[in-house]
Amino acid sequence: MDMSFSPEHLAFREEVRAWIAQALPEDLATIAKVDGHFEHTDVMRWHKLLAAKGWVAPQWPQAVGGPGWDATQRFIFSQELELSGTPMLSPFGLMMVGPLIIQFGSPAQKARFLPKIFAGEEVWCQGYSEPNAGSDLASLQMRADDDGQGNFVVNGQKTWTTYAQYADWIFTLVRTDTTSKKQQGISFLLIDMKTPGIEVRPFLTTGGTPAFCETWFENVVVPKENLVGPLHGGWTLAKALLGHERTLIAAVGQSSRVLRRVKKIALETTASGKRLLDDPAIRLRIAKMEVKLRSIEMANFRALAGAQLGHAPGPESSILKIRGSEVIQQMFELAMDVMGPASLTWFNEPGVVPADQEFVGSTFNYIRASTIYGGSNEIQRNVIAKMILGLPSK
Amino acid sequence: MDMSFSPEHLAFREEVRAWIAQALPEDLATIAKVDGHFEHTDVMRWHKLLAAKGWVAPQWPQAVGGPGWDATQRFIFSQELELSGTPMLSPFGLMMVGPLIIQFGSPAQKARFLPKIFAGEEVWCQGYSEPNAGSDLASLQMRADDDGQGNFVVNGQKTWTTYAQYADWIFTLVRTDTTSKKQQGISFLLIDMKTPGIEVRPFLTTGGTPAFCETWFENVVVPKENLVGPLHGGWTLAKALLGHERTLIAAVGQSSRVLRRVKKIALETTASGKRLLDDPAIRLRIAKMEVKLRSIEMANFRALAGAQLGHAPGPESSILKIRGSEVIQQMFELAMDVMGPASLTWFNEPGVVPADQEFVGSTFNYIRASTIYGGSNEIQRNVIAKMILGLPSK
Amino acid sequence: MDFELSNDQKMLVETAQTFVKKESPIGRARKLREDETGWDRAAWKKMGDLGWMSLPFPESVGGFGGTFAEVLLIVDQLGTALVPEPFVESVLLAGIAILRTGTAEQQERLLGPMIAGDTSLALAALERGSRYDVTCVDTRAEQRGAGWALTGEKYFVLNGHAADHLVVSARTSGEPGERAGLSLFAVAKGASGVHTQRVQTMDGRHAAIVKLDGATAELLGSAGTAADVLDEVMDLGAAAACAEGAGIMRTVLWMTVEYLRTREQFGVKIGTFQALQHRAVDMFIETELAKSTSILASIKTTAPADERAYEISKAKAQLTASGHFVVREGTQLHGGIGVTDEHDLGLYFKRMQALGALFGDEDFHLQRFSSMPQFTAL
Amino acid sequence: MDFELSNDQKMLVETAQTFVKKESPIGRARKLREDETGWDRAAWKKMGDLGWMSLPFPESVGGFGGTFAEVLLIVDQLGTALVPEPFVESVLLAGIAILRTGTAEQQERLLGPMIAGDTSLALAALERGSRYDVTCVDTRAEQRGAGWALTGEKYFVLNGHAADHLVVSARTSGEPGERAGLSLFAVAKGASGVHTQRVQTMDGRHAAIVKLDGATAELLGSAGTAADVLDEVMDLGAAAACAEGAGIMRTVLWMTVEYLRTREQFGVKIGTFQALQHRAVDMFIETELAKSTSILASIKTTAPADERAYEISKAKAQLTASGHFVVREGTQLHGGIGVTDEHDLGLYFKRMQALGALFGDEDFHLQRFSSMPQFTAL
Repeated sequence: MDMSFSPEHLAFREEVRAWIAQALPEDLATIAKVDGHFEHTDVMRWHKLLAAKGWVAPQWPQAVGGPGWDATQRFIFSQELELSGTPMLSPFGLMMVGPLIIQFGSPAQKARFLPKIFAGEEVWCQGYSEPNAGSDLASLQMRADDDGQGNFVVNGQKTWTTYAQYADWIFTLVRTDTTSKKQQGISFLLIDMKTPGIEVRPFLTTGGTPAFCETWFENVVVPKENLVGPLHGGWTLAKALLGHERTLIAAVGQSSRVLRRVKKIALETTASGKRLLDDPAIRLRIAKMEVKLRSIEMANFRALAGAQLGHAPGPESSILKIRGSEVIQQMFELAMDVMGPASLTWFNEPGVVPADQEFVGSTFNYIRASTIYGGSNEIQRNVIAKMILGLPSK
Repeated sequence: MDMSFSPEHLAFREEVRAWIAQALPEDLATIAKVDGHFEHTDVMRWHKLLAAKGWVAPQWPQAVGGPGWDATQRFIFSQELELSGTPMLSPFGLMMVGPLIIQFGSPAQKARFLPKIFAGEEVWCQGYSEPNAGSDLASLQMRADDDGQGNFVVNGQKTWTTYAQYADWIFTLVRTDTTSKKQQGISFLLIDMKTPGIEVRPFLTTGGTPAFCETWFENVVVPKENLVGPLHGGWTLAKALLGHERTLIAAVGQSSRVLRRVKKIALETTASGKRLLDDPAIRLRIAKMEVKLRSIEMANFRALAGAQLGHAPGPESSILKIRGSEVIQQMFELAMDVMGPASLTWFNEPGVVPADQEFVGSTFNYIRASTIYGGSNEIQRNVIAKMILGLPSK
Repeated sequence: MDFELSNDQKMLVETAQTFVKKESPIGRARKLREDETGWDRAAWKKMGDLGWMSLPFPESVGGFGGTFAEVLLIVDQLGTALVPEPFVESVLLAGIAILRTGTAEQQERLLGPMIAGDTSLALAALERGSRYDVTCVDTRAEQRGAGWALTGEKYFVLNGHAADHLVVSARTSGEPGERAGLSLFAVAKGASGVHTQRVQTMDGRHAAIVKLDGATAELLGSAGTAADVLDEVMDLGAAAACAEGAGIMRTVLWMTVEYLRTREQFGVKIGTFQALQHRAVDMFIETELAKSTSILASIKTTAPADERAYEISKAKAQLTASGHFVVREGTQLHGGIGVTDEHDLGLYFKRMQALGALFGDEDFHLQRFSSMPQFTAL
Repeated sequence: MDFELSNDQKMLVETAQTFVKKESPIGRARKLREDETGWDRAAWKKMGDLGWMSLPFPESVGGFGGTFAEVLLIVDQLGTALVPEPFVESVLLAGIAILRTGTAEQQERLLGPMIAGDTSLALAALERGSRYDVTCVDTRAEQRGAGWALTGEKYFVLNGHAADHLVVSARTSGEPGERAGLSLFAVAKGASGVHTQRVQTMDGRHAAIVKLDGATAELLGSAGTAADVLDEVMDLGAAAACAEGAGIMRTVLWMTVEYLRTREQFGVKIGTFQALQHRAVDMFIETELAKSTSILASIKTTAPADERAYEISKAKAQLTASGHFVVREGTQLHGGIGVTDEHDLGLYFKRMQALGALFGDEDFHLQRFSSMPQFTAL
């Protein structure tokens, strides 16, 4: 058992760090330093810089542009990005539809879509959830009917289509067979967002940022060549996606940043003339969060080391999403408490609170979604109860 | 709104306190002082003293020996008993079968049983649970068959028959009709423990004390006159029992005693030469428990004030069992932590730890049962979800 | 022991319920988030007409002569729809501070119009770095002719952007942290030397950072003795947070229960899922416990100072823990919809967060009461 | 990064699993609760024959030359059946203390027979009122001829009732709380001036209160410099608690899952109830997290002292919180049967409680690492 990185991996980490430090444009670095909010254009600038370096799609095979890293390198890279606070790239192309096209797409689809995802020339969003199909995704109702002329005609509504307002393409789960059982009549369809009949309405999260959209489809004509995988076989693709890069979802890097920020605030903030970090109650709460974070980090290391050896993800990796999302929420709760009354600042002029505290409140609100999206923690617990603990269903 | 007791109630409290101080025998007072363990004989000595004073059955009507107190007086009395650490009386006669006989019993049953319960001349235990009927009480299988000669013949097994080894009588739920639906074939039957065919085997709790028994019945002949309420109508009696004196089950008095004990230990214990109570982490944990206790106490006050005015117990009273039992557990967890390594003492000679810390470990273990017995907290939550929140069943 | 409301109190509650339902359903709070003031003078006037601001004040200044308990009954109801008018700020914070310290003339002049709903008030007690400690005051007061001049900065003054008068704490002597030397002053809106920066708060309301640069002020009461009054009004603020929080929790609880009763997934109402049922029950339990301690806080507002502090600290600690639990669980049980700005749940979530952070957070109150002699009086 | 076991380590684990299964299923721990010693010399000898006690010691004293990691792999397995022999006490506490301080002759004489399973050892480091602070030592050592005489009292000395030799901390100079002046001594069983009172502990084991009244002792190493060694062995004890706790949690988790799978109420397996399922999942999560930090603790046993302390404190804090959660939830999910002495669950529950209270509880470790410079090195 050994927790240290090999010399090669340490050298790689240095290389990544050095590159980020020089490649990140100054205006983005300024935002990163205070954990500020990045606009879509910022994200795409950073995407393109990473693409130019060849580092934008670490999990892709080398044949389609991946850097050929091992699991540890991917982990190191991801952690360095998180720790440095660079813009989080949109996962929909790189992490979601990209890998699915690689696994299930036709050669033509690969040639058509992958280079543009890689280069950041086409932005993707996800069309899974519907107003009445959230946790119960298999209940989705958006229809794609064969028009007999080589097209599907799509009608319905998707919701939680994150950043659809910026997207060129959307990947969707649609019902192509309304007669068979829930999961069985679903297909995986790519839709050009410029197609007539699509309407996007962004709405605000409680964090005050326009992250989510509702998207309506009315007689949207989609060529059949945009079907990925077999007709009525979309559920298999949806499930395959869940298996991708489980070890990266614990948000350990992001939580580490918040913990560091919390300590910084507690060092800078005074109460009755004393540093807040010297307040035993605050210090113990921070310590307790550091313990929790360390335990997830270790669980993450174990999963990673297993992946490095080619093992399938063990049970330890299934807990990462649940606890990782809970811990990042608790980190922000703590950050709010440490800020005290000033934590209530809400999109004010600079100077009301120190710059690095400005966006804590917004993220504190938005981060409540972390235990809901990507399969709510309740669904995750159902799955673990059944699949790992072997508990019976009724 | 007013939290103060009336002058009459204050005077009553003084009377109770003064009486307890002089009536409690010295050897019992010594045990009470250190929250020690009372033997069955101790409990019955105290029962008889209270009976002689006329205070043993506060919740009984005056016609059968009750003192005629109002709800506040009953509360004050109960709290004073708990705070003074006097032996907790066996509830099975006074609080459980007694009120049921008063409500449902025949005149002959009342005359036969109530005076002996009151006087402490007959000790009772409860025969409800069976090995396969715990939370699911309606699944009970112990049979009482009509022998055609004026008797039931009882066969089966009861478990968790607390202190059955000391009991003269047991009140049981038995199946008198095996053909009808679960709840409907159950009757409420009183059985003399001296009847041939009854075998009692006490077993230890994790606290190291013999509180529970298994009790077997083999062809036990019980005269039909011992049936209380209608034949096959026992479920109604069982439910009626649950409604009795809900406001007294929050264990506020007991928790208050433990909190006081915890503070005392923290004042007496030193770590690195300093009083443990001056350790901020310990102090905050104690403070947090005091907050929790105060909130239950207030909820209890509200329920009590409502009862005083003749209101049916409101929703606030339904939470008392759940949180009261959780808080008493947490109090003992805290007591253990405050004692530190010394908390591990287990039935040693005097002097290993201070006398008032001697039994903390035993009770800490036994008290895990508080969230299980009397209807587990899971069952309680099911009931609240349905009855108060109106959440749907499948 | 009696927790029943009197008939008068019941009527007051009913009036408040009607007001909330007819005049100020939650949509109004939502809409006023976009407003520069964040609240509405017409509604304020109506509250004045209803006599609510008069409740705790003596008849001598046009008050009703009631108790804080009545005020808090109103506050609880206002919490159910997040009514944004500066009721607590004007009545319990600045108002009581003026009542305790001001001359008869000052009381009449400053409180009268507020009671009528024509003006509003604000208390400027805290500064950067004082967190919840009212003695941590750096702002200095110097006598200037018959009046006083204040210099310093007051931080996150609730309703400070709109108030017609600020009640400002400043030092006439002593150093930050000392109780002696604290004084209260009335500062009129737009007085010379006052620079008010409006700041938006998470709960959709507004506050101010008030820079005082030799600002013209009038002394309230006698110099140097304001610490006890500051303690009292902070305790009243905490008790009000308990009351408002109780209203919020009740609302969020039943909103969530309703969602569980109606939302379908997997072909059934999600309220049939036992894991969600049990969590809803825990929300119910916390709501009831916080309600119970909110009653405690209400009763103890008039207790002697040490008992008041001891008990209100416990209540506020409970409110903060329970309140956060309820709104956070409520959000989770709502799923995605609960983290959209469109859903009302988020408004309650944010206001609850504010109530937790105001008038002392959980740690502050746990530390406060556990440092008092009562804590170890066994 | 590599968390795989080597082949040798895997074999070790398998041997330990076989031992537990064949020689020491949980029933043995249950039975030995009634025994005066609380453990069995034949089993101890067998453990010696298996070479387990030799693992961390150098070949010069008859050791195997392995690392603490191997010892902890064994401890984890022993936890699954609560094997009661004084393995940690003899090897990691007293054994390493002797290894670090003793002369070659002392090492050979004191460690050799222990490694063979012929004798056992105990560390007497704590006193009444020292809680978890190894510097809080009142016991005094005075030179008496060629040897030393110790006077004082050692409290809750694990295996102190049975050990052939005690390793005792005492002051050769300085005052309680100071690091300088702490020395370690070997005291033979039954040496003059030693009065041993056996005390029973909750987990069915035994310890001793050792009164030293001018007790005959031999100095280990040089006088006054034992503080660092005491820190190290306490950290090793904490790491062992993490390992044993991981074994316990795993056992309780699957015992509970099995109960949920088989116990019927209301006509169905209770494992079908979603609320119970989710709680079992949280037990699983805590078990995995504690296992992860137990690996961390194991790896850090050989790190530089400050890093070792920082990381082991985190692991022990996690162990204590997770461990209590798992055994308490396990009890609740078992219902009534879980609070009977007849059920094995209670044995695990009690041992877990002991592991939480030994070698520093959660608060101790949180305070320790959060007071270290690393905590604020941002």
